[in-house]
Amino acid sequence: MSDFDDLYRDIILDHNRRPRNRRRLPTANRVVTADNPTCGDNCTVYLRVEGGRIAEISFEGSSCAISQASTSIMTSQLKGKTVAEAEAAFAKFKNVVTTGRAPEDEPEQAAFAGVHAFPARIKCATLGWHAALEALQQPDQPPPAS
Amino acid sequence: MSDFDDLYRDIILDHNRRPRNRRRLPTANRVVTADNPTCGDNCTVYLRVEGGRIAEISFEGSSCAISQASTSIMTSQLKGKTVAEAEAAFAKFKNVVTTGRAPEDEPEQAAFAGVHAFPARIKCATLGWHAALEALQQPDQPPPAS
Amino acid sequence: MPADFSLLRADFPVLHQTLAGGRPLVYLDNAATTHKPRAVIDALSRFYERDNSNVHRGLHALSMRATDSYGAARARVAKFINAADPAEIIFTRGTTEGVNLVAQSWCAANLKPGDVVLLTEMEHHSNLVPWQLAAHRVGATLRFVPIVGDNAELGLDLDALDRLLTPQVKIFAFTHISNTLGVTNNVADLCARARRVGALTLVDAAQSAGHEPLDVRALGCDFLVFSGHKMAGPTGIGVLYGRRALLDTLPPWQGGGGMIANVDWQESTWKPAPERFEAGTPNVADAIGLHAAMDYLDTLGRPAIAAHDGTLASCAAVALAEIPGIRLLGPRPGSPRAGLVSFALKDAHAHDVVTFADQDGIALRGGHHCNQPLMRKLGLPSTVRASFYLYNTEAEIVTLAASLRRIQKFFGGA
Amino acid sequence: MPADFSLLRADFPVLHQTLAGGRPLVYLDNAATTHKPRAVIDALSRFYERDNSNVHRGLHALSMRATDSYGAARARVAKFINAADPAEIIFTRGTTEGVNLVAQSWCAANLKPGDVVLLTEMEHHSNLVPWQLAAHRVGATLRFVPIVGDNAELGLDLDALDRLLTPQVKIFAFTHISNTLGVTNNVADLCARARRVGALTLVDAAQSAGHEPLDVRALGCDFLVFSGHKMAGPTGIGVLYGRRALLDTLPPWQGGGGMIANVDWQESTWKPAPERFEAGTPNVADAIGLHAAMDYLDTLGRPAIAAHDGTLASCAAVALAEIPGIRLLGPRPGSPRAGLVSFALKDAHAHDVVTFADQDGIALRGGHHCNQPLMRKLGLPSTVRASFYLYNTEAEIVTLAASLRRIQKFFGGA
Ligand SMILES: Cc1ncc(COP(=O)(O)O)c(C=O)c1O
Ligand SMILES: Cc1ncc(COP(=O)(O)O)c(C=O)c1O
Repeated sequence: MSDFDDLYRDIILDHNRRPRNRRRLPTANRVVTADNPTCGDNCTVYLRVEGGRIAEISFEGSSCAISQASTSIMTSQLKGKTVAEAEAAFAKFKNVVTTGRAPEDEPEQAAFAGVHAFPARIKCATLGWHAALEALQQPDQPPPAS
Repeated sequence: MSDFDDLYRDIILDHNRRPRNRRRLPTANRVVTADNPTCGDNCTVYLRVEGGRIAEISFEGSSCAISQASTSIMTSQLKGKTVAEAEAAFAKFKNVVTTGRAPEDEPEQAAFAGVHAFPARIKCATLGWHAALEALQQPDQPPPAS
Repeated sequence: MPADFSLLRADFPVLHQTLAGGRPLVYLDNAATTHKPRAVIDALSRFYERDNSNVHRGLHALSMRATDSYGAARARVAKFINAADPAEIIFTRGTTEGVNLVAQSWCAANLKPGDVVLLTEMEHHSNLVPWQLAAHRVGATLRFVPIVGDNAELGLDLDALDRLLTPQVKIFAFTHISNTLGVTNNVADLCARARRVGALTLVDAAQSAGHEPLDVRALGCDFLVFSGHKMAGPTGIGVLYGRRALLDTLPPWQGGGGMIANVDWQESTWKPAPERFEAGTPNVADAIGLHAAMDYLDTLGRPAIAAHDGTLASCAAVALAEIPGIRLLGPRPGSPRAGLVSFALKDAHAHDVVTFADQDGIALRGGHHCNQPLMRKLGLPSTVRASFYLYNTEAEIVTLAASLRRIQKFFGGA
Repeated sequence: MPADFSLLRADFPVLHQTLAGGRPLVYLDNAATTHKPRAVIDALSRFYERDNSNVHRGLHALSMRATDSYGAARARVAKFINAADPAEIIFTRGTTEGVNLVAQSWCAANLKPGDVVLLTEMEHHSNLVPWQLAAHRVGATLRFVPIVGDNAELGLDLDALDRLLTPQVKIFAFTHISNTLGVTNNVADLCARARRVGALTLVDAAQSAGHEPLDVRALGCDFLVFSGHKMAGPTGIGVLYGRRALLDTLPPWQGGGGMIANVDWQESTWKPAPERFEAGTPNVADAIGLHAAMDYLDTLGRPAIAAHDGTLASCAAVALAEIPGIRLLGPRPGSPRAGLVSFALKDAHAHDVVTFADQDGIALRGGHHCNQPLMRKLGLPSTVRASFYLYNTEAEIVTLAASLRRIQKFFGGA
């Protein structure tokens, strides 16, 4: 089960069981829901962008361990970042999950290196990232209705 | 080429080269065109029915040797027949082309026994017959426009 | 005498492989597609090696052989489902195309604004989306027979069905066996109820055609559709059965070679069914492969296959019910069920379960099973499905149950 | 180096048979369907024996393999016709289904009463009847680019084309190679003319895809369709190419599993192309078989195949022109022609010719070749067609010519 153990590292299992920033964000000025039509999973990302920076970020949605964990880790990584920095972080992450090459300076991203052996799961690992990046492109919105 | 010689008996080649009753019938009171959509062939049969009998019969159309010959022979066989007699003759002919069993009393029909070895050609052999039998079921019509 | 099913595995080459890690393949994804016996694979090769030719329009030796074989496959399907006439059998790519054909051709000719198309809440997207497209086009309405019962025993609400069956209902399309729940509907009864209000019926037999005997005349349905690949046949071939009198009233759906009587520049006329609905060169080889599949199934006997698959599914339901944190859908463990089990684990998402089981060599399916609105109603994002066919064994259920226990521990633990 | 084509016959099992009467098979019905090399037949068996599974939705080993193979087949098609993106490749049952898909989906979204669909007089029923159905539905008009020239050298009237290309023309659909005449149209030129008035183009490449190189970007077409079975591939699979930007604007045609983004009871949303246009379980095995066929053709090299087929057809035209009472259609004997010869004998109807030739082991096609209105215009009830592919030889043409002479004598004699 080496591939498998590689896929589900402790750090992923931990973020799956106790996802960080998993909540609705009433003060968000950007909200995007990304769907994975292949499986029906979805992920809603809430952002509050202030002065070109991600002031606050959270997520909701139902999805698998890979997706939950990657979105959880993403929220902790993107907080405080500019748009350009977020895009760079995503580019790095995409590289990890498609090539399997783990960056030494990013242990949390490196945990996802095993995904590349499971091509059908790459979409799971990037679902939340896609939602966040799309939200960053949008104009400010009124806060989400409760 | 025994099957083949059996298919194209002299009598068939003769009727193909010199079809009998191949003309328009201006006095017809029944006209039916039968098509073979598979190949684009067609056959128009003209009948003048008087007192329940086929007083006159002719045909036109473009089709293969089997079809030309069987229609030619049909016209000579059906002339003077009642509807019931024509139906009986067709039943006999259909039996010849589907079973290959040649009736001794009908040398002209017997010539078509070879058709049964070429199932795709059975439609050719019966095209004119179908038109004639359909025409017999119809009410009288005005003579065909010239 | 029904065959000893465990001996049949020798007929299926795909089963005799070991996967990465040296584990034997435990294939439990039969509701998605089944494997093919040697007899079917060989029928395809044989056609291409001996008789390959186009059909219908040919008069040479190979073309006549191909035409005869294609016609024989059609006649075999008619016999397989007891249709009155081979002309009632239209070859399609699969279940989905069959539903689309009826939804587009029949609805265009018969559906008016205000008319109702009745479906059920347990339909596969393939028996739902085509009706959405067709109904929207003419301004007709879709209604749904609800599912009732607690989560462990879901079924159609027959009282609601009778209330929904108003004279506005022009057609009632429903599945024989739900691919998500494993529930079997009483087709003959549902057809009889529809007939009382003059509604036509279409039966989605995708999950039943390869498992149990079907008799369209006894069922009393107007249309019935299924897929070859879910019944030991090749991909790319399926069947639409339609009552002869009905088919002859339908306009064509696709135009092209083979379906025309006469073509002029601006207008054309059509051949009768089945040709009218088979435009272009048909999938000759796979129709012949399907013929071989039907022969294979009927040599075993469909009643024996149904008993085998149902028994395995019931065993699986009983074994799985013991696993902590599992939620089983469909008939209660212990009651009869079609050949599949659908379930959710409390701590593991369906995708993670399938990936884990795959590492144990077990092929499962996880997701919405093309049944998104139903999943939403059940409050489940997705389920895991184990589905059985004639080559599965009780030993494989033991392997499955052990794997699921480890999964539950892996994701639930700590 | 192009292979020695006579050695290739060993790759095609079907050619190595003797027919009733002990005659070897001389297969000259390649425009109807071609034979399949061992590599294609084996690719089908191998898929069913190793990787068989449903695609798209699966996460287990077999399903991932099947999904990868199906995706690789799509990418291979893109490369085969130099499409910019595999998403521009939609798998269909064949040419006919591809035309119907565009005619129904594109026309429903874009055609208004008074708009014109432009075709040519040399279209196969499969590139004519779908447009009749679609145009009638919206009240659009069909117009036809006429064929001019004497019977021995027929071609499109390009002056008439330019007159017909008014701004009302919304789409121009035409064949690359006529299956009845053997005429090759200059696709790039026709597309450029259409583009000048803003009309889209659909190219029917049924007769060219297996014979010569195709480059959709160099040709400048918007849609292009072809059939696997006419290019050494299996039956039941074909291709619709569509420009990406265009495909993404089209509504779906068939609904069902695999093509949806989100399904609700009353409404659904769609995935982008290609999935949007591939509802239901696709014909996975035959897409993989088509992949093997493309590899086979490109190992030989399509320029070499085109030269081989064209040379054989030219030789046949020259040889047949000598036969008393023959009337040859298409390019003059001696001019370049695509790989087929169509002709009529004065005293023998096409069906009788085909039946006679069949007794000599020669497979020909006789009839209207799905081109009824053209045959009417030419004043011919039917023609006989000999069509060539990579495994045909000059010796077979000698056999053909001898047989035709005997036929002419048999029916013309006395
Ligand atoms: C020019 C042309 N277009 C279309 C078709 C239809 O192809 P298919 O029957 O494979 O759909 C054919 C062949 O029959 C053809 O020759
Ligand atoms: C109940 C049911 N209906 C329809 C379908 C669609 O069948 P296909 O994808 O073969 O067209 C399936 C399987 O996917 C099914 O399980």
